[in-house]
Amino acid sequence: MTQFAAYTTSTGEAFQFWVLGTIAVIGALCTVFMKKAVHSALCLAGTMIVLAVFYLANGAYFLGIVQIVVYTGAIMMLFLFVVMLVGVTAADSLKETIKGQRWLALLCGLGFGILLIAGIGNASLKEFDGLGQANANGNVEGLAALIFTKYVFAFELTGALLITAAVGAMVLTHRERTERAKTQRELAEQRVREGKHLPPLPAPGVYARHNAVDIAGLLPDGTASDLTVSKTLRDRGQIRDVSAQALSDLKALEQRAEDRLERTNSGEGSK
Amino acid sequence: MENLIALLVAAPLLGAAVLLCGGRRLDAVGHWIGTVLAALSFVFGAVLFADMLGKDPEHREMSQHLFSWIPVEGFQADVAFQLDQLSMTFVLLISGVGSLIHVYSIGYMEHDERRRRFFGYLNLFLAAMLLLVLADNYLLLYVGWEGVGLASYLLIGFWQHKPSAATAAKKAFLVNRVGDVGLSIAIMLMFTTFGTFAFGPVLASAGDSGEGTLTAIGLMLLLAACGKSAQVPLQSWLGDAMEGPTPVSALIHAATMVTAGVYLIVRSAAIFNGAPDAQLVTTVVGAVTLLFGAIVGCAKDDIKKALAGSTMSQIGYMVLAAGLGPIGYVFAIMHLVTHGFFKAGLFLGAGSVMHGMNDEVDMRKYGGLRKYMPVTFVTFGLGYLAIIGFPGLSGFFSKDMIIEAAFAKGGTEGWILGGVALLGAAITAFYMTRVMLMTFFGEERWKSRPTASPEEPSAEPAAEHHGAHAEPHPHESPKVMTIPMIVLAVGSVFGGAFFSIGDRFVHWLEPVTGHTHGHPPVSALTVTVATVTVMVLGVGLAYLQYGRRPVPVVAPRGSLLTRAARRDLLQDDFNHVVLVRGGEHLTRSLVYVDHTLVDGVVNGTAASMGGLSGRLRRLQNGFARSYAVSMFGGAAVLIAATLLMRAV
Amino acid sequence: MNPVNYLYLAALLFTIGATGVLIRRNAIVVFMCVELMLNACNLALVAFSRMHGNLDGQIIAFFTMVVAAAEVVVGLAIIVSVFRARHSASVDDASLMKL
Amino acid sequence: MSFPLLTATAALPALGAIATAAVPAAKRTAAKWLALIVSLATLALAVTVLVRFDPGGDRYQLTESHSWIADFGVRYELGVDGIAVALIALTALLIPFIILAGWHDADPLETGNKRWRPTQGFFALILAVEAMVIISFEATDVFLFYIFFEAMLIPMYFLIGGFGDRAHEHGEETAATQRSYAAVKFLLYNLVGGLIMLAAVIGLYVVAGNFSLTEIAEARANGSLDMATSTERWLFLGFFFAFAVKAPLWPLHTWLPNAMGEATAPVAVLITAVVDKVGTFAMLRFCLQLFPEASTWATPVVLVLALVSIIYGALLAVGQRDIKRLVAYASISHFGFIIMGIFAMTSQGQSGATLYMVNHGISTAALMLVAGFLISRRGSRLIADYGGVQKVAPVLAGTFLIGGLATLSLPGLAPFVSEFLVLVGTFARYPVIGIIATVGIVLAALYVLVLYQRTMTGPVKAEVAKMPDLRVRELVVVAPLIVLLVFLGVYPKPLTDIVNPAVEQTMSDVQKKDPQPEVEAAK
Repeated sequence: MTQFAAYTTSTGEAFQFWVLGTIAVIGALCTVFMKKAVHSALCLAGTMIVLAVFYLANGAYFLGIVQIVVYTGAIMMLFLFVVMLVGVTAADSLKETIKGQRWLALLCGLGFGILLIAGIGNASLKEFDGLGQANANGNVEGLAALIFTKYVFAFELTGALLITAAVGAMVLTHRERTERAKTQRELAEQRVREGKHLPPLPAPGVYARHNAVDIAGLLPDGTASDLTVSKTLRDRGQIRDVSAQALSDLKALEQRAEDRLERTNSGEGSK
Repeated sequence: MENLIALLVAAPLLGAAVLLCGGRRLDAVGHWIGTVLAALSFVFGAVLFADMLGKDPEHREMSQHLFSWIPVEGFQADVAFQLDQLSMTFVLLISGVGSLIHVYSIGYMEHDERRRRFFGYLNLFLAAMLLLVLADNYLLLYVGWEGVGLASYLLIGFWQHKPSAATAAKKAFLVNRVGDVGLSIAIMLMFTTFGTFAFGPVLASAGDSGEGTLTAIGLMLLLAACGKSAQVPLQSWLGDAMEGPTPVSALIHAATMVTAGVYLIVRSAAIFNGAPDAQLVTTVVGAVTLLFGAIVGCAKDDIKKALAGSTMSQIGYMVLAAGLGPIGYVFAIMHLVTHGFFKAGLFLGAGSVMHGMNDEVDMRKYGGLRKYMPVTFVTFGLGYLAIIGFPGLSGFFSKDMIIEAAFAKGGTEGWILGGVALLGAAITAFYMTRVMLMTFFGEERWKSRPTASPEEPSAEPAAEHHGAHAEPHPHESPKVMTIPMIVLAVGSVFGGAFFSIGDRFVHWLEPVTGHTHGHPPVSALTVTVATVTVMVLGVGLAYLQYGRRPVPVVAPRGSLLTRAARRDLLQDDFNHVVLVRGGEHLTRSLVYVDHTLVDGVVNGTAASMGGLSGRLRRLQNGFARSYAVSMFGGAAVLIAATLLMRAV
Repeated sequence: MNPVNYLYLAALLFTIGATGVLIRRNAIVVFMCVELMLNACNLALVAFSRMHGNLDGQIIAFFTMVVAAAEVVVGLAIIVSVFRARHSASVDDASLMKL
Repeated sequence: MSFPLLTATAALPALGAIATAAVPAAKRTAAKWLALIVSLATLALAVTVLVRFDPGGDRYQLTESHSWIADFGVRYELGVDGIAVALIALTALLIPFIILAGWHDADPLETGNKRWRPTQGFFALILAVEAMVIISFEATDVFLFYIFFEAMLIPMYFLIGGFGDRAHEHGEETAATQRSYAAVKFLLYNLVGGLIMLAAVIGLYVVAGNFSLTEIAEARANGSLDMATSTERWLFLGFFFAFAVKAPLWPLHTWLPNAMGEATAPVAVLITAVVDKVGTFAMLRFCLQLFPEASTWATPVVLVLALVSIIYGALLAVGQRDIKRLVAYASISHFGFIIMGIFAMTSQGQSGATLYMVNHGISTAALMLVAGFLISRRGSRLIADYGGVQKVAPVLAGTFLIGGLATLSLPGLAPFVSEFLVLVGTFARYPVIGIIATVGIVLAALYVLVLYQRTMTGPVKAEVAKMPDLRVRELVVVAPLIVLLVFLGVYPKPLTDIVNPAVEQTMSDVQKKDPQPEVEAAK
């Protein structure tokens, strides 16, 4: 097996490579070209899982597992979490704003890729030792032996790095309150002073067909009032503009109700 | 006794320093301080002269070493004086005539509020001029040389508020500077040739050097002499220099400073003796100037400018004589001395006339003044007779000797030079008679002057005191002015005879300059007769033109030559067109070049860098993605480079 | 099949990821693309490890993962705080650095 | 260890600068007096250096040497030869006059702002420049020299850009624009020169292994340090370029007229009489000593450039309409003479060049400071705005004339001695160049006399009719300078005695002998 691995692999692995490799590439492309961040994240997760399989196939059992647990499990979930925070439904426009950026990017990518592949092709990588010997005592044990001897210093450093990163993330996202919080009374006074909307904000979905948070309530004249939607959604531009639809829905509802009433009436009448 | 030499220079220098730094509180006595110190210098000179006469003629040279001036490796310049017979002659002439003119100026400048300063400048001039003739090396001579130039500049431009005076002063200095360049190059040549520029060693070893070097030095010295002595082609400043007060014209631009060129040539006799080509050029310059000055003198109506032309012409004689070599040196100096007497006298006389005539300088507005100014008339007349070479008077002896020596040069040159000198004598007689007749004889044209007298641009400022518009009342000048004139007249009458009888002057100077007796192709008597004949011819011609006929108040148009001569034979026009205009264009275009080209290259570089970075700045659009593209592209290029390196 | 193909795949994924970084404006997606690039590298490292028959490549890949994790944590924190301040996750909006 | 006299001479004005800058805003006059006293004390120290210096002694005297950046062989090494002593004395001499002449140049226009202290800044900057210039003259370590050579740009930049003439013929706004243009131009030119020099300094270190002038020069002389010909030439060019910008040599000169035109007269004097001298001094000290072969190699080109500077500067001076720019172009012409004298490679030329540096400093100071007094009275730098000043202010006109006459090197005044030595020295080796250079003499007379004629003579213009004559303070500034001009013109021996041995050593560095006269004159 070891000898064999020196220049080729089993047919099974080849089959697996071609199938999963294609999936990985497709996943990667989808990551790049999907409009919604959440789709991108899911595609990326797919690619990562494929890669985990490849790790396993390459004898890196520990990494394969870690890839799934840490990457796909933790990091990608973190991504998804942030995506949710930022707005899951917001779709990016893929229209380019910087002049020439896309073409330059594609050109560079193409050139880079070709050069990279040419470089690999150029390199004399005929030797293929295989990991049989290295993994003889088990992959994890082998890694551990290396990590805690040869790479112990780097390992310690990564530990420090992780802690620092954790602290950093906390510092970055944590907002220190610099002034005393305003009391209810002060807020009320401020509202009076500014002459703005004095009563409490209306609840969303008032007079609407449903009371979803992202749907503006309707004023008595039938127009939507943005005030009814929470500020975060407003800022994100995620207000679902329902006034027209709601009205038509309302009309349809009335129509239906009338129809039924008529039917009932006629029914009654026919009866 | 040697220690007195420095005092010769020191006395007037002290006067200059005291008068110029002393300020207003010396105004009342300034002129006396100046005069006394000038006279003191003359007294020192006289004492030294008496001492010198008492010595053996071969050992009369005295020297005084003051201090080492510029000691640099291989280059020693000392402040040291040398007083020999040649210097002595000059010392007496300068301090003597200088003192007389100081006295005269007391009267002449009486009404000028800046009289103290005037005397300070005069003293400065005396100091510089004495330094010039007493220096024992060329570099110190150069100091005196430029010093007199400065004094001349200050005095010509004394009435600075007149733009014409300021311009004339500047012109004089500049033209002199051109000559000075010649002197400095000559000194440099001496330094590289002989390793020194002290008179003694240079002149003693002049013979050891090649003729080419000597010719070069000689020509450069001649250039210097041309500048200082107003010889063609650097003569243009002298006429304008008449803007200065008349005593200045008498002292500096007639008697002393302008003859410094002759001194230089005679002093450098050893060099010229070894350079026949330079001598030839010198004689040609002298001859040309002689005629040039004479012709200009005939056409000028301004009495001072006419006399200036005459000065130029007479110095031409001297330069001609100096160029003749050992046969002429002594006569050059002799004519220089006699010329110093009679020309100074003539100028002082002219000043006296102007003093009595509300500073009018146009001879056409004079006439018949002999009745009003008898003393001036007589002294001026004696000077006149001396300059035209009336037999027995000083000019007769000295000029005759020069003409003789010119003939004695031999060959065709001798004939040409002698002929030119003779012709010059005739013209001299003509223009001087013209001056004489127009000024002192004939009808009194100043009376017929229209009341609204044209304000001459060159009218001297003392006119303000007299009232320029009033009809002049000619009157004799005060004693303080006439006495110097009388003294000078005596000198111009008897000087020549005193020097010539028994060849006194020749014997006096011979140890310094050397002397060879020339043998003219015709007898000396023939030359003398010829000289007197042409003189009489000139006088007669002038009498016919100006004595017999009334002189028009407004100058007639005149012939082409007259008109050209009025404009200094168009030399100024040439200068103006070629040098002044050309220079203006050159400097203006250079200013443009400096601004646009030299500066432009730099500014252009800066601007293109600015433009380039302005364009590059657009790459810095602030979009991280753009930067990322360039990073990525850079990475691609790096890979490409690595691959290429591997491939190669 | 020659295992070098893994390297080609890694190169391809890396290039795709890099292009994505350049093209996408949404910071989160850009970040994902960076992750993709890192993963491509890891794949290459693992393949190298196999080629050379030692585990050093895997160690490096492991460290890469750690660093990637730290980076994601900090990066996402930055994105969140930028989003809070500017109400946008577009990298183009943070172009204040230009003159 | 003896008292570090050289360090003290440089440190005193530096400390004075700090102290002056720290004077409170309200005590403006105290700052002026402080600066003046410090500069006078520095002068006293400089005179001590002059006295302690023994012309017949070692080449470098009063030396101090301390390790500074040991890793790179940079040492704090000071030492003076005759040339440096003369220039230190010149610097220390001129600064009190500059301070006194600029007494009111930096008075604030309105005194409302309590923290506004331009006066303190002005005088502190002048003292700072003095300190840096003095230490540049003293440094015998190339790196040390380089640092101060460059650092003096900073105070100069502020002096040029920050303080202009109070009145300006084009109004305050234009003046400010032109001033900052001039300051930036000054800075950029000199920085470019300095950067190129920095490369050469590093190159020298790479070749020689240390920065010590004495060590390198010695090693060069006894052959233990061998430089490839091309290396030496490149290094020479690097050094020379910086010095030629500073000097300034045509065609690198255009910053000077701007800087001198826009700065106040005392600062202009500081530029041309003091700071620029570092350039010519450094040519003599560094270029010739460190790179003798390359200096000989470059001589023809340098001489031609110097010649062009002489003629070109003089011609442009003739064409100027602005008094200060005229003086600036005249200075360019004079710097041409200095550089010509240095590269003529004769004793006379180099002695003359050194004397020229001193004399030019004094004569330009005299002319420029009087010009500054004149300008401050009328509020215009244009020649055409003046006329007939002589009648109104005779003392001013007289001193102006003497300054001008010194500029045209009239015999009897100091510059003549040096100019003639330079000409003779050049002529001895390069007759044609020497002869062409004499044209510069005529042109000098032209620009000086034209300037004098247009400003001082002629009818009195209405604007100058009320012009006061020189005040006592101004007279105190000008009179000593004039006395010095006359004294050094008549008796330059004290100066030549100091300078000559140093010049002889430089001559032996470049292994040149004076040309011998054709004929051994009979003594």
